Amino acid sequence: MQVNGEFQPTIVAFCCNWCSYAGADLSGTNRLQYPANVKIIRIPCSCRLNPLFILRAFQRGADGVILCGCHPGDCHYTTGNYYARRRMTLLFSMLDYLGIEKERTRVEWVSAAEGGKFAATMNDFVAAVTKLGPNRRLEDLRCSKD
Amino acid sequence: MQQGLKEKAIQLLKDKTVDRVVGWKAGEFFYDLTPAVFHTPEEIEKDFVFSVFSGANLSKYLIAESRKGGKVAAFLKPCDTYSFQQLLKEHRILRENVYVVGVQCDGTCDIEKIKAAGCDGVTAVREEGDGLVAETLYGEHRMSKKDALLDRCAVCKSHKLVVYDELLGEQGEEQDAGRFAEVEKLERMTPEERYSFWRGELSRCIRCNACRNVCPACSCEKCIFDNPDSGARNKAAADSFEENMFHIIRAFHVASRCTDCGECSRVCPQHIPLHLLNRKFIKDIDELYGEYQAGADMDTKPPLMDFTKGDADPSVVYERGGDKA
Amino acid sequence: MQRIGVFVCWCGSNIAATVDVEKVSEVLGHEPGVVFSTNYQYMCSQTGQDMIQSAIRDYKLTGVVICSCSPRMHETTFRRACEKAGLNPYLVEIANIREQCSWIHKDKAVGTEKAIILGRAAIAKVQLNRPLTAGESPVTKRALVIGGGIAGIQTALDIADAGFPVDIVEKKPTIGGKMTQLDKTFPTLDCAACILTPKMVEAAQNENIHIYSYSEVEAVKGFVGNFRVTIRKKARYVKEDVCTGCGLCTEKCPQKKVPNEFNLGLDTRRAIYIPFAQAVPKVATIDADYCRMLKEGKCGVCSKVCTAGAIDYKQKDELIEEAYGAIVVATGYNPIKLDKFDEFAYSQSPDVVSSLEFERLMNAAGPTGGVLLRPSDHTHPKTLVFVQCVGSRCDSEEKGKPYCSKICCMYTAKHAMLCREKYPDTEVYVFYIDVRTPGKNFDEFYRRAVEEYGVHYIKGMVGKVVPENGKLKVQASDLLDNRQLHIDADMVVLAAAIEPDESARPLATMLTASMDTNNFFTEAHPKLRPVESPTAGIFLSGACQGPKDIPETVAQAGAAASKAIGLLCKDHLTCNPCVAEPDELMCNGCSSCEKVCPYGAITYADKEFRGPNRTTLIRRVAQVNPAVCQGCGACTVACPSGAMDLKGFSNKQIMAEVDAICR
Amino acid sequence: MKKLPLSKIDELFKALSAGQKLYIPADDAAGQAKFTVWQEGLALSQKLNTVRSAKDLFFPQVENLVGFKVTGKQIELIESRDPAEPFVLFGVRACDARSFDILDKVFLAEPADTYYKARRENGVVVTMACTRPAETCFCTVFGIDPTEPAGDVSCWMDGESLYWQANTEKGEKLTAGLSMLEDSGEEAVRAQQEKTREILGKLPLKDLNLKGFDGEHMMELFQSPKWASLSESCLGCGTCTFVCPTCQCYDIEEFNTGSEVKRFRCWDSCMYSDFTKMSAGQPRPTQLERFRQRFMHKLVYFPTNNDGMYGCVGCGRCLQKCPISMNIAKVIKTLGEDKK
Repeated sequence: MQVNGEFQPTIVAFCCNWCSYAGADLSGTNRLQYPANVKIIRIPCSCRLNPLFILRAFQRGADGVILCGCHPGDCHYTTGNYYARRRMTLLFSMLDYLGIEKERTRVEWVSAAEGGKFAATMNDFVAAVTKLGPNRRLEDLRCSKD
Repeated sequence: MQQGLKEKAIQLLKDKTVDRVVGWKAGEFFYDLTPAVFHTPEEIEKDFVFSVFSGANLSKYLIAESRKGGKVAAFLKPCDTYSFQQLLKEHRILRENVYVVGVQCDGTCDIEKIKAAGCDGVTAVREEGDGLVAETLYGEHRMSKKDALLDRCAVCKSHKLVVYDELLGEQGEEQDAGRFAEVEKLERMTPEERYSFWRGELSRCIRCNACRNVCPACSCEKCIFDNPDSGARNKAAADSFEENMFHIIRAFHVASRCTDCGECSRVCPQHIPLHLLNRKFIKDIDELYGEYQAGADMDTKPPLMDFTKGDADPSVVYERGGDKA
Repeated sequence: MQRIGVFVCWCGSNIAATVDVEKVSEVLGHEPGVVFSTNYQYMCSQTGQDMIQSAIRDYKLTGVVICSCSPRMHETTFRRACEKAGLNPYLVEIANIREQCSWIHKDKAVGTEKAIILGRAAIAKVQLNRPLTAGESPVTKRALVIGGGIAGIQTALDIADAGFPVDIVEKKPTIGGKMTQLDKTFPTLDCAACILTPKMVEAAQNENIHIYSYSEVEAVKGFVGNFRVTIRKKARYVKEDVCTGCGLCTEKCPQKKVPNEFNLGLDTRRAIYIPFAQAVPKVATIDADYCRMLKEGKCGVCSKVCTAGAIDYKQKDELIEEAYGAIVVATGYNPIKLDKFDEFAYSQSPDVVSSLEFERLMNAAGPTGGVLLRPSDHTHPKTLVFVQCVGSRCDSEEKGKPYCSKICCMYTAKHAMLCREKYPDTEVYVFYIDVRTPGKNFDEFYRRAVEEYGVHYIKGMVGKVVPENGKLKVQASDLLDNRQLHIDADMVVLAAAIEPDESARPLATMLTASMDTNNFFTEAHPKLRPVESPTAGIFLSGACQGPKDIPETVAQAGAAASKAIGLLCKDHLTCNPCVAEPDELMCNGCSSCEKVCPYGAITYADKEFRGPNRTTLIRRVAQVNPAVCQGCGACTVACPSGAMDLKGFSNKQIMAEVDAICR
Repeated sequence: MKKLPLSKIDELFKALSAGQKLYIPADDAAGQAKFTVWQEGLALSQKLNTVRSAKDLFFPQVENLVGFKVTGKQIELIESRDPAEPFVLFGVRACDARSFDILDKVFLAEPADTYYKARRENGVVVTMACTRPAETCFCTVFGIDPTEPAGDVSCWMDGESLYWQANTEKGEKLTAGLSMLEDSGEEAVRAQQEKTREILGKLPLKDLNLKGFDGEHMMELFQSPKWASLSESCLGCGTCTFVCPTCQCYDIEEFNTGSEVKRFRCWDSCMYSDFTKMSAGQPRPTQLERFRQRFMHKLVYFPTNNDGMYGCVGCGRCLQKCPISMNIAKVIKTLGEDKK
């Protein structure tokens, strides 16, 4: 999306309900700033994230997609993030293989106590995606806004 | 070889071991064999063919055939047995209704390669020594069998028959013909090069679904791409995104279940090297989670349905990912 | 047609200061499907809730979106409010415009725009929400405790005291476990038997407790509140209810050469035996591997001498099926086998013993009647060497264990102390890597061993033990003084690492309870749910979850009991309605979902479906047990055909949110 | 008849692409022929025919029909059909040329399909005679002469020259602007046709017998038990349909971009399990019925409704591309056996 001439990436952040979503809340409670480009979608566990959702986001105009879940070993459902870890590793590797900028996708483990880490992660991710510019390689021209 | 198979098929029908036989049926030409179900010794005598053009992997037909009542015999080549066993593992085939005859194979041929080699109007091919002689409307044409092999057979992964009730010919060994070379070549490219390579390939896709419908791993009751409720349904690639989407998700859905049988590339009318997508997943899995061959056994967990606490973090992609140029 | 109401909360100035709430409610009011939109100072207040409730009635709302603080804060509040007004609580969605918007943005324009987008996402989702009702499943008010050691006994007693029937399954002929073999207990040095045996008797006499001794769990079906367990009662060839435990048979049995496992093979017993005097139940058991009657069909002495007529050579294993609401695992531990540690000459010299064997040698009820004698020549050992961490904190996997066995430091201090106390003329050396003494009065205890009892603690490992004409030549290094030591010892005692009982792994599979790589049961949460298994209704007691000493074990046993009691108190379990739901028409029955389910909530059934042209066909399809499913969603992604979906977080709902955010 | 030395063919292409798009068969990355927009340096393919037929140019796989925008509670219509521009389609074989007649019967019959009509009117078809037919060719069975292709302009090519023959007004108009063409006799062409016809005489499928594929045998064919074995190994993919020059079934779908709903049409295949699926279910529940539908349509229903014109042109694409090598030739032979 272009806002007065300068590129504003659209970022979708999938957060697991138990750790990362709470971490996001905490960074709010602590008034830790991160760009409004980031919009959070709450999912029960990182293992709920279907690769379809990531592609869907890119199709609909997202420039970056990030998944946040409990630290490995701390999953509320004990094993969810282990599966998510393998799935995302392989998916990201495949996107890279197809020549899609690998910096557009990321996974971070953020606990409910890591409000600071959540904000820092988002700041960093938004900066990285802004540097890349708009998503062209995985966009659907029918949905493009410019 | 062919005679042996015929005799076996006839014997199995005669002694009532089976009621039906799944094999390859003669076509209009020497090369256009069709998978078929034979019911009588007469049909076998008349139409059963096993040749270098018996490329079709028959295992997927057994999903339906094994449920039709009675017992069915199937002739499976080494690579087909992997698909068969993977389907057993997924409870898609009723094992007790299938009699598997394992047949050894030294590679099947690609008629389109033969034609591309200048044999247009080809009417017959005979093996002479290690070469092939093609008779065409415009005269004879020689070529080495190697150049006629299907891509997948040129880098055959295994001559081992992993499951069978009876074996015709020798049991074989797993092979290492460097089937990942092409993947590595792509990995060495820059992202830009890879992007334009895949755009070029995938933009030829006509979404005929041949790759999906022939794939033994794609045996879903209903594919999400056909299902209006999946949110992913699309009948034709209305946008380059949908070309990418279909092939990424298809590869992901079969990842760690795909045995690398190569049927997808064999049947693609547009010659898109789809197996390079599946092989990328296989290569990553081998490198990140330990060597794994789908269909090689009945009990190991597919890597995508398994984990270890020490698995690599997705960020590993940033270091090890392509762009090694 | 959807009729959605949108309620934007100011949260005083928390939201209103950086988000133009007027504008947000105005813009969202124009979203398709929205029929009512408003904003108010405190939506969570009674007035706010009344506002929502009357809107639900007046506008016949089919869905409610509340733009407010985090759902983690007030989702329940608003769901309850809507339920009171007759709207299904799961038709409510929260747009988090405080924690994730107003509090992290300064610019009002930016905040307002984002709030609108978050609101749209919530509206897009609620369009697809379905009313959900939490299911209920009844609870069988009976508990099963697997393992009859101190952990199992304590758990059973606590549950029984709360008034619930509880069964103990113990694979040995008697309950009591490892503790029965111990001599004294640290740090108080009171005798193990004296504190344990009363508990064993108590368990036996408690009418709420039933003990299945010499029995094992054969199969486990069902789920939390409704387990069905098959127990194999092994044939002991003695009628339990008839045997008086007089012990006459155990004296008359001609087969004397049976190694006595209770004394770890340091002496022998008969083929028919009672493990020890205070065994519970005090009933004889015939060891079928040694009984001549059972093997060769001749002998029969025991039945002749048994006045009660309790002997029954024809007895068979018996399978009992029982229903339970909760299961407590208390399978305990064993010292590892020491055959891989030949540098310590364990297999070469009988005078090299494990700590547990040493317990027996010191025990008044032990093979030597509590007099410390060398197993080889029954002489008093003068020099004893204790080696710590044998197989613990070990980097070679095939040899030992990576973890600290935790109890060795303390019982070795105890052993050393007891030697010096009983036999002041002995020299006692302890070789250690570290001495770990966290725990009440533990370090004091250890210091007494050093300061009052003059035990020689040497930091360093023993390299080699060589039996040489009656002595044990111990080569060791003293890391502090950095010198090599050569000690001629009479006895060497090895503090063997402890490992979970070998029955744990197959049991975990039956229970679909998860285990770590060392075969210890894993807890639902390492910090917050330490006595529950991730599998609902399975609780963990004692060393099966990790190395523990007696007080810790008893504490955890109590905790596990109270968790089980909490469960058994309920008549019904209400299940989280946001669970996985398979579409049988789409399901391939491929088991992908089952493989990733951490709870064993997915099973398969062969179902008949209508095929083409009036045919019917049988297909294997997944079934989710809503009482067991916790709603993580792992299965929904593993499922290639998309047949498995998650209620409340369905594929369509999440994609709708994505679309709304990206549009 | 006019001619042009092959050395000058780029000149011709340049001229043809002036003020309009020129499509010629060129080899793609996989070495197969595809109709491609000509630009400097693009070489004419030597392949006998393209994988995707020429129908794509008049009836593309995906085509926007119209759009809708919803603002608040208002709906507005958005004209989104692609602008019809003139183009030249060069190198069409006789079989594909015939396919246009078949498609016309479907799309130009009243009420005419304006999207197709616009493309037909804007397209000039330049055909190319065959000289090296493949073993899979059987256009002659349908009375097509590959050495005498129809079209607005017919061309022949030998080692040195391209021969050019305008047949229609459109063709004349196109020819008028081509100064590089010089007049020529027909000898070379006739000679070449003779040679090609010899080959045609040797084609393995030249004697496919269509006797009895007509309305009066409809039920008999429809009820033939042979469909079961013919269709048993069909994968239900759309390959035959999508490479076929005469298949014309399409579906109309909508795509919601979030800000606009785009209505488009895309090819559909009667081989697909969901083809013409209705709320009541699938009218052709198994692959047998779907498979039968496709061939009954081409060989019986279509000719019955279009005074004997078959819905197949014998291009042989389905013979080459079917993953399991089942095809119309096998169907004709198997069902035909009963007729002889």
